[in-house]
Amino acid sequence: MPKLAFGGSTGQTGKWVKLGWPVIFFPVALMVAMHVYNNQLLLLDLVVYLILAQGVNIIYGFTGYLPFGYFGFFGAGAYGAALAVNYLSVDGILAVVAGGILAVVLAVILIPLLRLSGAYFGLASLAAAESVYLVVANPSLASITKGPYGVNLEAIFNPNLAYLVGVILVGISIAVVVYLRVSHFGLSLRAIKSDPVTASLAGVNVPAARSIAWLLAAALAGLAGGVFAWITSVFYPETVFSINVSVFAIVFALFGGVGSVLGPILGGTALYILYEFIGISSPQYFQLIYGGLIVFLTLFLPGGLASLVEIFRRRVPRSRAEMDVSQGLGIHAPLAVGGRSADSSDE
Amino acid sequence: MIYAIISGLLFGLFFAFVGAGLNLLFGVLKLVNLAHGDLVVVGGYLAYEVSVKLGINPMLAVPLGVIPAFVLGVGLYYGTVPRLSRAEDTETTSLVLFFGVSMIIEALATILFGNNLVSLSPLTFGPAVQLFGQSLPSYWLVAGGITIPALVIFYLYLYRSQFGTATRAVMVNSDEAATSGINVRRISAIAFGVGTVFAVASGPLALFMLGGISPGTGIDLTLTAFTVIVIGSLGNPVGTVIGGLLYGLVLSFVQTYLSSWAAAVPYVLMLAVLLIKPSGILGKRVRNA
Amino acid sequence: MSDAPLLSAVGLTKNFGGFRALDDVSLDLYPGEAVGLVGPNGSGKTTFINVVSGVYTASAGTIKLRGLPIEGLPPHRRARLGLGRTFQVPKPLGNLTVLENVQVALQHSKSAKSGDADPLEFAGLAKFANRRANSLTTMEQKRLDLARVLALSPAVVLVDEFAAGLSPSELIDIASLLNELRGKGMALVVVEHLLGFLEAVVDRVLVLDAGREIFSGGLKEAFSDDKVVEVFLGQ
Amino acid sequence: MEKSKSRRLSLRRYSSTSSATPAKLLLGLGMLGMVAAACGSAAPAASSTSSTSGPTELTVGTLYAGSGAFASSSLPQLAGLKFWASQVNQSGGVFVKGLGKKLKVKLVTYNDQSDPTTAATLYNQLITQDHVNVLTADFGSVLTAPAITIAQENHQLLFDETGTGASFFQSPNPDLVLTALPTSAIWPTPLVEFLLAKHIKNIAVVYCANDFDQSQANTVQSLLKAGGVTPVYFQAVPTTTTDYASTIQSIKATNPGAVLELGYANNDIAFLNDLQAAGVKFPMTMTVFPTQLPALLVKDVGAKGLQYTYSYGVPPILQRKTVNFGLTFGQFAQAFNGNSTAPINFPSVAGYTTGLVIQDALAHATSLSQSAIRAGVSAISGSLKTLDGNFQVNSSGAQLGELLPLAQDLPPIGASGSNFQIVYPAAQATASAVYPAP
Repeated sequence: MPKLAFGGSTGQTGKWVKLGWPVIFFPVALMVAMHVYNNQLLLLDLVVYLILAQGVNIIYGFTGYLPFGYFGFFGAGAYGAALAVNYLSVDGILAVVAGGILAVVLAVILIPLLRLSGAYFGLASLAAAESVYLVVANPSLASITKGPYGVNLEAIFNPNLAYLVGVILVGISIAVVVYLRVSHFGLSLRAIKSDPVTASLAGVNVPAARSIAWLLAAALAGLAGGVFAWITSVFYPETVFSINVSVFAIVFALFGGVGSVLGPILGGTALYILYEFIGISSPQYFQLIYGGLIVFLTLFLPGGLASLVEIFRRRVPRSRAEMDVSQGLGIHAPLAVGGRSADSSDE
Repeated sequence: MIYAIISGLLFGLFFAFVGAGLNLLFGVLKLVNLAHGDLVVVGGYLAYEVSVKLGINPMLAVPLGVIPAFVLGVGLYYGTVPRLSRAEDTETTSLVLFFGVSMIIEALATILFGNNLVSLSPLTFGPAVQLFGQSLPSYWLVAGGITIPALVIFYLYLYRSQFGTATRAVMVNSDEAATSGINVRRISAIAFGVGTVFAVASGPLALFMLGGISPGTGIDLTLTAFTVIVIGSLGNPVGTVIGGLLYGLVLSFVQTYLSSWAAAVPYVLMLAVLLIKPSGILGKRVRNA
Repeated sequence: MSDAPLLSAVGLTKNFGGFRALDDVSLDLYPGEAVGLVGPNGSGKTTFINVVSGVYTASAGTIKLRGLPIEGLPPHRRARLGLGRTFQVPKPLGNLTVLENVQVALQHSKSAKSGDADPLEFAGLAKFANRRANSLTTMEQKRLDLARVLALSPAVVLVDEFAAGLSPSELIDIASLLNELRGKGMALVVVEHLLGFLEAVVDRVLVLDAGREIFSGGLKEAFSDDKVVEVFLGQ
Repeated sequence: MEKSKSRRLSLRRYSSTSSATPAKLLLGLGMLGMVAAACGSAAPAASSTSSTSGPTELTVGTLYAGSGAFASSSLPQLAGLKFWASQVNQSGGVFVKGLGKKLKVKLVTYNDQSDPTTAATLYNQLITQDHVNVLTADFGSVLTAPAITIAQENHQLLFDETGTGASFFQSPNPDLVLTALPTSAIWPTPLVEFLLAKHIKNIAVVYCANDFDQSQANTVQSLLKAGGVTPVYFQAVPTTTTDYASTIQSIKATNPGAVLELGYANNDIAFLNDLQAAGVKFPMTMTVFPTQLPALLVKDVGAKGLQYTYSYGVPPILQRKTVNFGLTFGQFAQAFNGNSTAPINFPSVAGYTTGLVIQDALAHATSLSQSAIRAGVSAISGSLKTLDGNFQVNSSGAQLGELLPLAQDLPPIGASGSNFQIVYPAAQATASAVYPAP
C-alpha cells in the first residue's frame, strides 16, 4: 500500500502564486485606467460591479445559492455609509466600513434563509431585499433614513480616495476567491454545492460553512455599496436597492464563469464595455442581449467564458503550454450540462 | 370595511388567476417560471393594442390570446426544458434561465411599446356600480366575471379531464407516471402551454386592476404570484385560490389602514410563510439539510 | 474482540409523523466486527443507518461512539469522530474530481494519520483521480463513496446495499476490501440482500421487520429461526 | 486551523503543475488592453471645446427622458430648448460679451430614460468628457437632483430648468440657477390663500414621496397651520403609485371639503381616473399637471374627468403681459408650431425660457468661465421678463420671480377638451371659481 506522500504547504503556496496574480494585476490596471480616462463614475461602476460579481461568485459559484436579493446588501452598505456619515460624522473610509458592517448584520439576520433550497432561496432572498428597500424608502421613516427623498454625502466627498478604496476592494475580492480556490474551506463549499448531505457526511459543517460564505458575499456587497455611496454623494433608495444591481452582478459572474477566479472579472469587464457601447443610450437592446446571453449560457455554456478554455483544452491534444494556461486561470471543470459530452472522453 | 373586504376578495381572485399557471408549472415541472409575470404583461399589451388600434373591447384579447399563448408556451417548453433537465441543479438553473427569458420579453416589450405606463380608462366598462351600499368600479365586476369562470375552467381541466388526471399523476411522481404509460413530456408541454394561456389571459385584467402596466411590471407580478402560491402551497393548484384570497384580504386591509406599508405586503408575507411554515398549506419538503 | 464496543446503539426509535419506522432497536459493535443488517424492504434498515449517521435525528434512544454519546450531534460531527457511511444509490460530489471528493473528507478527519492507506489506491480509483465524479460509472461512484468514507479514517463504517448490481468478480473484490477494513480494526454494519456476500463479510446478523428487531445472532442460525423464515417467505 | 492538519497529511498529488509561462503573460497584457479599451470606448464622439484658439461654438449639454415616467414632460422641454437653439443660430448664434462675438449653439444630449442613476453617470459624462460650456438639467426634481451635487463638485454652473424641490435651495450655491419655475415650496401659496379665503375646513392632502411634491405638501401643511387649519388627511404615497382606489375610499371617509393630490403626470392621471371609476366627486379636487400637460390629461382622463379640477396656473394658461426678452407666448406658439412636432405646453415653454436665460446671461458674461456666467445671471436677475414671467434668483439659486395663481377647468369645454381659467388671486382672475363643484 503506497504511503501518503506530500505535505500540503508547498502545494498551497504554489497555487497562490499561480492563481494569485490577478490580486495585484487588476487593481493596478484599474488605477492606470483612471489616468487614461476620467469619467470616474463609469470606472467606479465597473469597480463596483467587479466586486459584486466576485461576491456572487462566492455565494453562487462556490456554494450554489442564487442570491437574487443580493442588491439588498449593496443597498444596506450604501445606507450604512450614509447613516454613519450623517449621524456619526465619520470620514469616508469609516463610512465604507460601516456599510460593510450593516450589510453583514443584515446577512446574519437572513441566515435562516439558507435553510431554503433552490428556487425558494432565490425568491426569498429577493423578497428580503425588497422588504429592506421598502423599509428604507418608507415615508413613515423619513426622519431616520430620509425615506424616498434620498441622502446626501457631500460632506465626505473625495472621489479619488473613494476610487482607490474601491480598487483595493477589487483586489480583496479577488484574493477571497483565490483563497476559496486553493483552500480546504473552498473545497468544502464546493462540496456543499454538489451535495449538502454527502458533504456533511464527509465531515463538512454545512450550516457554518455556507453561513460564512454568505457573510463574506454580503460583506463585499456592503463595502461596494459604501464606496458607491461615497463617490455618488446623492442617491435615492431605488438607486441602490435596484434589482439591476443583482442582475448585473449575476450576469457578469455567469458570463465569465462562476467558481473561477478570472471568470467574473473577464465577464464583468467584457460586458461592461458592451454596456458602455449600447447600454447607456439604448438599455432595452442591452437588456435583450443580456437576456439572450443568460438563456444561451444556462442552456449551452453553463461554465461561462472560463469553460471555453477548458473545452478547448479537452478538444485539442494536450500540450504543456495549454495546460498551464488553464491552470493559471484557475478554471475548474465546467458545470454539468454543457461539459458532459466532453467529459465522457477518456483521459 | 365592507369595501376593503370586497376589494380584498376581488384582488385575491385576480392574483389567484395570475398565480394559477405559475403553480401548475411548478407542480408539473418543478421549476419556477420567472417570466410568468412578463407573460401577463404581454397579455396586457395585447388588450391595450386591441382596444386602441381596433377599438374593440379589451377583454376580447382573452379569447384572441389563447392559441398564440398556448403555442408560445409549448414552444418555450421544447426550446428549454429538455436541455435544462440535464443540469445538475435543475431548480436553480431554471430560475436563471427563465430570468433570462423574462429579460428578453421585457426588452422586446420596451422596444415595441416603450417603457411608459400604458393604461385604459377605468370607465371602459361603464360608470361606477352601486353594490352592497358601496360605489364600486365597473371593471371590478368584469374582473370577477372573468376570474371566477377562469378558475373553474382551471379546476375542471385538472380534476375532470383526462389530461388533468395525467397531469396530476406527473405532479405526484413523474417517474412512476412514465412507467404507467403516461407521456410525461407531452403532458409537461401541454401544462406549459396551459400555464402560459392563463398568464396571458390574466393580462387584460392587470391593465385595470393595477392601474396600468409597463414592461417592468412583470417581475413584480411574478413575485406577487409566487407569494400567492407559496401561501397556498407550491405545486397545489387549488391552494392557489386560498392563497390568493388570503393575500388579497391582507393587502386590502393594509392598504386601508397602513397605506404606506402596502407595497411590502407580498414580500413580508412570502418571507413569513417560507420561514415559519415553508410548506404552505400542504406539507412538502423545501429545505436543505 | 476487545471488551468495549466501538458503537453502541440502545433503544433507537424513529417516528415519521404517526409512522414508526424504527422501533427500539439496539446494537453493540466491537472493533473488527461486521454485522449484517437484514430484513425486507421497508423494515427500517436504511432508517437505522440514517439515524446512526445523523441524517435523521432519533426520536428516542442513545448512540455512543467509543463510549461518547453522539445522538445529539449533527452529521458532520459524527463523521469527524469516525463514523462513515455509503449510500445505496451512490451520492458523489458530482462536480468535484475524484481526488477532491476524497480530500473533502480527509481535511475533516480527526483521526487520519500518515501511514494510513491512500483511500483512492485502496478503492482502486487512483487512475481516475482527476476525473469529475459525475463521469464515473455507478460502480465506480460506489467505490468513491467508500473511498470518501475511508478518508475519514473511520472507526465504524455503515455500508448500505453496496453489492446490488455487482458482477461476481466485483463482489469478491469488494468483500475482500471490506474484510481488509475489518483487519485494520474497523467495525462494519452491512445492509445487504445478497446472502452469499453477507456470508463472506459478516460474523452475525440483525434481522429487522417493520422497524423491530426479530433476530440477532449468526447468519446460519438466522435461517433456522421461525420468525425470520416467516418474514422472508411472507415477503 | 484546517491548514495545520494538511501539514501532517495530504493525498498524493496526481496532477503535475508548472510555473508561469509566456502564454500567461500574454493573457495578462490582453487584459490590460481590455481595461484600457473599456475606458477609451466609453468616450463618445462629442466634440471637445477646450481648444486654445478660442471657442467657435457654444456647447450646451442636457439630458432628456426618451421614455419612462418623465418622458411626457421631458421631451417637450427638450423640444423647447432645441427651438431656442435653432432660433439663436438663425440669427448668427448667441452673443458672449467677454468674447465680443456670437457663437453657434451646439446641443449635446443624452437619454437618461427617466432613471436617476443613469442620469448621474450622464451628467458626469457631460461635464468630465464633453466639457460642455453650459449644463442644463432634465425635467423635474427627480432627474435634476443627481446633477446638483455633480455640478457643485465640478464647479460647473447648472441651469436647473424645472427641478424645483425645496431641498435643492437650502444653502447658498454658486453653481445652481433655477430658470423656468419658482421653487415648489412657494407654489401652493395662492392655493392655500384660496382655501382659507373660502373657509374650506376638511382638507385632504395625498402627495407622492419625492422632493417636488413633498415640498408643496409641507408648504400646504405649514400655511394651513398658520391659518388655523389642520388637514384631516395627510399621506405620502410612492411616486410609482398607479392605483388610488383604496386611498380614495380613505379620503372619502373624512368627508373632505377639498382634496389636493400632488404628484407627477402619471399619478395625477391615475388619481383622476380612479375618482371616476369609483364614482366619487369631491367639492374641490386639485392636482398638479392638468395645466402643464393639458393635452395628455385630456387624452387619458377625458374632458369630463377634468371638469372643475383645480391646478396651478402656468403658461400657456397663464399668459404674461410684459415681455422684455424673447418671444411673447403668442409668437412662441406660432413659431414653435411650425418648428417642432412637440406639443405646446408648459415644459416646452420652460425649455425655451431656459434658453433665453442662458442667452441673456451670456450677453452679460465677461468670459465663458462658469463663474463669469453665474455673474451674468446675477446681472439679469430682477430685470429679465420672459413669456414665463419675471426672472429673479437668490444666492442659493432659487427662483422667486412670481407666484403661480390657481386655475380651474370651467365650462364650456373648448375644442382642446379643457378650459382652464385663472380663478385666484382676484387681480389675475379671468373667471370666478365654482365651489363646490356640481
